[in-house]
Amino acid sequence: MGFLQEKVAELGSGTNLIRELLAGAPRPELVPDWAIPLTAVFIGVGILLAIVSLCAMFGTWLERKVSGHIQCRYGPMRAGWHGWLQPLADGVKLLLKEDLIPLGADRVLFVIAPALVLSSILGAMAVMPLAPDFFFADAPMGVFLILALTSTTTIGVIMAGWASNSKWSLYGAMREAAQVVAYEIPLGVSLLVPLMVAGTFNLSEASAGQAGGFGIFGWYIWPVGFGTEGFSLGNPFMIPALVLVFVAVLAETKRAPFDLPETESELVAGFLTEYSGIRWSFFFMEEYAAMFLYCVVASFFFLGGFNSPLTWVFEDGGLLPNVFLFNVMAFVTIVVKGFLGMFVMMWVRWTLPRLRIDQVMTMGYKYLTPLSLLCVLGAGLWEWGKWMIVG
Amino acid sequence: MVTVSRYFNNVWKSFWTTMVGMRITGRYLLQKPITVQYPDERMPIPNRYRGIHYLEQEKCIDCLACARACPIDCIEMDAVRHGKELEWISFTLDYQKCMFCELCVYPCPKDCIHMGTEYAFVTYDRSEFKHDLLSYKGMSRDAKIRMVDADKKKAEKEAAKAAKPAHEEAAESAPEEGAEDAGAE
Amino acid sequence: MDRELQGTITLPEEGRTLASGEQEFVLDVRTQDMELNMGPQHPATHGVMRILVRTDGELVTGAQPHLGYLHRCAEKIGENVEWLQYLPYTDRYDYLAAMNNNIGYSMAVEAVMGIEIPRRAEMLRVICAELNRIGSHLIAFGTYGLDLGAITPFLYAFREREWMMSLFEKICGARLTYSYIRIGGVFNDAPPGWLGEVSRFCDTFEVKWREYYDLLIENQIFVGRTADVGVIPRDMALDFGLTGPMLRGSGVDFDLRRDMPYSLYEEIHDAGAFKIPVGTGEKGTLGDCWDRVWVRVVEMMESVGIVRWCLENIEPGPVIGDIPKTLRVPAGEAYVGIENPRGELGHYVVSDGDKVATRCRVRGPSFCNLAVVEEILSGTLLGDSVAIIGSTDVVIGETDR
Amino acid sequence: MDFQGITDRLTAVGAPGFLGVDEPRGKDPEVKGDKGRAGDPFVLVDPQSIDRFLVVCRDDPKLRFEILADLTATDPAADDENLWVNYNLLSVSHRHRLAIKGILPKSEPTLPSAVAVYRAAQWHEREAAEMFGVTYRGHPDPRNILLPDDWVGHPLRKDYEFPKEYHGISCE
Repeated sequence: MGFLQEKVAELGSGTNLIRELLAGAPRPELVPDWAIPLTAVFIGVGILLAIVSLCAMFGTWLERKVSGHIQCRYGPMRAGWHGWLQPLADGVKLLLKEDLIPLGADRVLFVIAPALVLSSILGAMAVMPLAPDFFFADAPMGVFLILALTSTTTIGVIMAGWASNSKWSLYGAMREAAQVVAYEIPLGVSLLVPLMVAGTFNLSEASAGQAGGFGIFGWYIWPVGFGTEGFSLGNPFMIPALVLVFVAVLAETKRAPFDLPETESELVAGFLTEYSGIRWSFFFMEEYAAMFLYCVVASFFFLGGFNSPLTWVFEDGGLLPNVFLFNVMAFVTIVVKGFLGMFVMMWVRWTLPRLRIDQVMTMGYKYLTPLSLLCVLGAGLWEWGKWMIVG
Repeated sequence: MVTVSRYFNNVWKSFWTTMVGMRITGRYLLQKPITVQYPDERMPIPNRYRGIHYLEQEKCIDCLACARACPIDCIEMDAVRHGKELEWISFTLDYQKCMFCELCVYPCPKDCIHMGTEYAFVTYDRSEFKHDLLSYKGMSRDAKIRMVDADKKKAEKEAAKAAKPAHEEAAESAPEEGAEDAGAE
Repeated sequence: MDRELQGTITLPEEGRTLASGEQEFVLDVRTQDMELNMGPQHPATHGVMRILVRTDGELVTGAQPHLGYLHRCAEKIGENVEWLQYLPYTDRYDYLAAMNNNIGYSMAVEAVMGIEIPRRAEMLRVICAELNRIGSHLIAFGTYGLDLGAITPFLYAFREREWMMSLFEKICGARLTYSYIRIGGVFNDAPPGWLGEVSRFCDTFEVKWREYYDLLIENQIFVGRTADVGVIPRDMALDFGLTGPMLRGSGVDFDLRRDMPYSLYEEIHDAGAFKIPVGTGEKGTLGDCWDRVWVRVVEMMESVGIVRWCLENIEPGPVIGDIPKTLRVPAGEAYVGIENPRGELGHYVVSDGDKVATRCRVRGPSFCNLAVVEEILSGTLLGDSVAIIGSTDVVIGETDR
Repeated sequence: MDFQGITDRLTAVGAPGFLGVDEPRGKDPEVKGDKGRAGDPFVLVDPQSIDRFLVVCRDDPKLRFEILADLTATDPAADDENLWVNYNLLSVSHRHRLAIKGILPKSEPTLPSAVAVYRAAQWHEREAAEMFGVTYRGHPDPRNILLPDDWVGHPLRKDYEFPKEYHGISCE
C-alpha cells in the first residue's frame, strides 16, 4: 500500500489541491491519509473521462458540420441551434440501442476490446497538461509516454477484429496492425525535430520555451523567432517536420485518407462491422480523443502550446499579470489549437480519396520514414551548426 | 537520378493536388448550402409533376380507358349507371403497384384524371395504399337533381305522349321535313 | 512436426505479379485462401450484385459474380403488355439513364413500324438523352469517388444531377423514371422557358466540371488508385463485347453516335458539336480504370456541346406524330442499338402484328460490361477490386433486368 | 458495308451454314400489296454450324465483326415447333452490323457454343439457356445466371406455366 501511495502521491498537482481543500474541512484528522490521493485519482479520472467524451461529442458535431458545409449541405440542424445537441441525442440513442454480440464471437475479447481502446486513450490523456498549473501527470518523458499509450489502442482494435468472428473485421484488424506499426516510426522520428529544438520531452517545458513574442512569434515553427530573449534563429526543418507529423497522425488515428481499417467501401466497416450501440461509440470516442490529443501534442511542440496572444496578456511579466486568468486562457488556447488541428484533419478527410493498403505501406516506409530521417538529419546539423557558430 | 526526381516529383504532386482539392472544398465550406430544410421549406413543384392522382369525378364517365391503359392494372372502378347518371361505388388506385408513368392520363376522353403535385403518401397499413380517388360515394347532388329532372321530364313526355293523339305527332314533324327540303334546294 | 516439413515451402503459384507488374510476392509460408462474400449487401457493389471473391490475404486470386438478385422479368413482361405499356418498364432497367432506354425502345418499335418522327421531337430526344447522359456519368463519377473513399465529389456530382433532374421534372413530371419519350415522338413539348434553363445549366456545368476534374480526376491519390489498375487490353475489350466508355477507355475509337449514327447525331457531328474521347493511357497503361473514368468525365463536356447545338438549332413544330392510342405494330422484327451512357443498349423487338410484342429483348450494356470483371479481378488487391467494379459503372437493374 | 455487301461477301467466302437472307418489304408506303414483314433484314444460318460461321465473320478482313453485340433466342409462338437463335454482330473497324438468325427445333434445342469465338457469348448463352432451354454444346460454365439454380422450367418459352409457389412462398 505504501508503495502505491507514494506513486499515487507523485501523480500530480491534484493531490495537493485535494489536501488543501480538505485542510479546511471541520475534522480533517478523520480522513485517512491514503484516501486523499485515491480521491484525487478518481476525480482526475472523472475529469479525463469528461474530456474524452466532450472531445468526441464536439468532434462528431464538428465533423458533421464541416463535412456538411464542404458538401453544400447543412449537416445536423434539428437538435438545438445548428444541431449542437445532436451528439447528446446520438449518445442517448447509442445507449438505448440493442447491444449485439454476434454468434460465434469470442465474447470476452469482444467486450474487453472497446474498454481497452478507451482506457489507453484515457491514460494518454493524463499526460497532457490542461494548463500550466493544472495537470495530472507531468511526466518528464511526456511525448513518448503518449506515443506508447496511444499505440496500445492497436491491441484493442486487433482484439475487436479477431473477436468479431467476421472476415471483414479481421481484414480491418490486420490492416490496422500493419498501418499503425508502419506509421509509428515516422511519427516518432519526425517528432525528434522539435524535441531537439526544445531540448525536452516534457510538454509543459516545451510550451514554456516558446513564450514571448506576443504569444505568437516565439513558436518553434518560425524559422526566425522572436521570443523572450529577442530575435533568435529557429529551425527551418520544423515546417516539413510538422507536415510529416500531420500525415503520420492522420494514419495513426485512422483518418481518411488512411482509414484503411474501416474502409466502408471495401470492408463494410472494417473492425467495427459487428459492433453496435455504446460499444461502437467507444471506438469513436477513442478516435476523436486521439485526434484531439495528437493535435494538442503537435501544438505543444510546433505551435506554441499554451502561448497565444490571450495568454501573453495575462502571463507573468505581461500586460495584466494574473495567474488564474493565465491558466484559464492557457486552457482555452490549447483547446482551440486542438480543435483547429482537428478541423484541418477533417478538411483533408472530406477532400481526398483513400489510399490502397499497399500504397499506405509504401507511403509509410518509402516516403515518410526516409523524409523524416532526412528532416532529423537536417535539423540536427542545423542545430549543431548553430551551436558551433552562435555557441 | 531519374528515380530520385520521380520520387520527389511524386511527393510534390501529392502535396500540390491535395492543396488544389482543399482549395475547392474550402471555398464551398464558406458558401451557403444549397439544400433546403425539408419539412419547413420545400422545393417548388412544377406543374407537370406526376404525383398522386386526382379525379374530376363529375366529368368521369366510367369508360375504363385509364384502367385499360395502365401497364400494371392498378386502376379499378365501379359505378352503377342510372340512365345518363352514374352512382359511384369505388374508383381505386393501388399505390403499391402504381409507377406514376402517366399512361392513364392521356387516353381519357373526358380529360378527368390527372396527376397531382402531392407526393408524400404514408400509411400505417399496406391496405391503405389502395387509395380511393372518389370525393363522394354514390351520386352527386347535381346528378341527383339532374336525374330527378330527367325522370320528371321523361314522365311528362310520356304523359304528353299518352295524351296526344298519333296524328298530331306526325303533323308536328312535318314542318321540319319541309325546312330540310328548303335547305336542300 | 517433421524436420523436413519445416523451413521454406514454396507454393506452386509463386511469383504472382500485381497488375502493375512491379511487386512480386514469393510466398514462403503455407496459407489458406479465404472465400469472401462481397454482396449482395455491400457498399461497393452498386446495388444487389454478389461477387464471391477468393482471397489470399489482401490479394484476390479469383472472383465469380453472381447475378439475378434484381431480376424482374422485364422481357417476360414485354411479351405480356401492350407496346406502349412496356415503355415505363424500360425506365426501370437502367434507372440512371431512363431517357436513353425510352429512346432505344421507341426507336426499335419505330423501326418495325417504319415511321419518321417530327424534327422537334428528335431535337427534344437528343437534348434529353444527352442531359441524361450527363446525369448518369455524374453518378458514375461520383460513386466511383465514393468507392475510392472520396465522399465530397459524390455530393458535388449529385448537386448538378439534382438540377438536371429538376429540368426533367419540369418537362415530364418525374425525376427518375421519365417515360417521356413516346413511340412516335415525345410526350409533350417543352414548357416555356425550359430551353433557356437548359442553356443556363450548360453554362454552370462547364464551370463545375472543371472542379470535378481538379478535385478528383487529377488528384494524385486518385491517380495512384486507378492508374495501372484493372487493365483491359484492346483485344480483350473487343472479345468480351464491351461497349461505351469501357471500350473507348481501352483505346477503341468507336461510338455509335458517330459511327453508326441514328436520330440527329450525324448532323450534329458534321456540325462539329462533339468529339469522341478515347483513352490514351495518359497516367498509366492503356485501358486502366483511370482511362475509363476519364472518358466518362470528358464525355460529359461533349454532351454539353451536343445540347448547346440542339438549343441553337431547335425550331418550333409538332412533337409527336400521328400515332393511334392502341398501337398495332406490323409483323416484323428489328434490332436497334443506341449509345447508352454505359454502352450499346440494344432492343430486339419481334412483332407478329398483334397489340403485344412477341419478343422484347434488351441487350443491356452493363450485363456485357460486367462479364469482364470475372477476368480482370484475379491478381489484384482487395482495394483494387472495388476500384475495378466501380470503373465498370454497372447498373444492377440492367444486368439483371 | 451495307447488308447487301455483307451477304455478297458471305456468299463469296462460302461461310459455313449460310442459308440465305430474309429481307423486309420495301420502306416505300406507296407500294401496296407488299405482304412481307417489316423491320430489319437478317441472314439465316444453320445453327449447327454457327460457331464456324461466326469465325468467318470475325476473321474475314472484309467483314471483321469484332464484337458480338447480342446473343439471344426467341420463341415465336407456343404452337411453333421451332425456336430462333439470334446473334447480332458489330464491326468496329468497318462500322456495320449483321443480324443472324438460326432456326432450331424445340424437340432438340442443341447447338454449338460461341464462347470459343467470342467470350462475350458466355453470359448471353447462359441466359438464353436458362430462359429458353437451349443447350449450348461446349459451354465452359453452364450454370443459371439470372435465375436460381433450382428453377424449374424456361420462363421465356411461350408455353411456360407460372409456378404456384417457390420454396413455400406463394407466387399468386
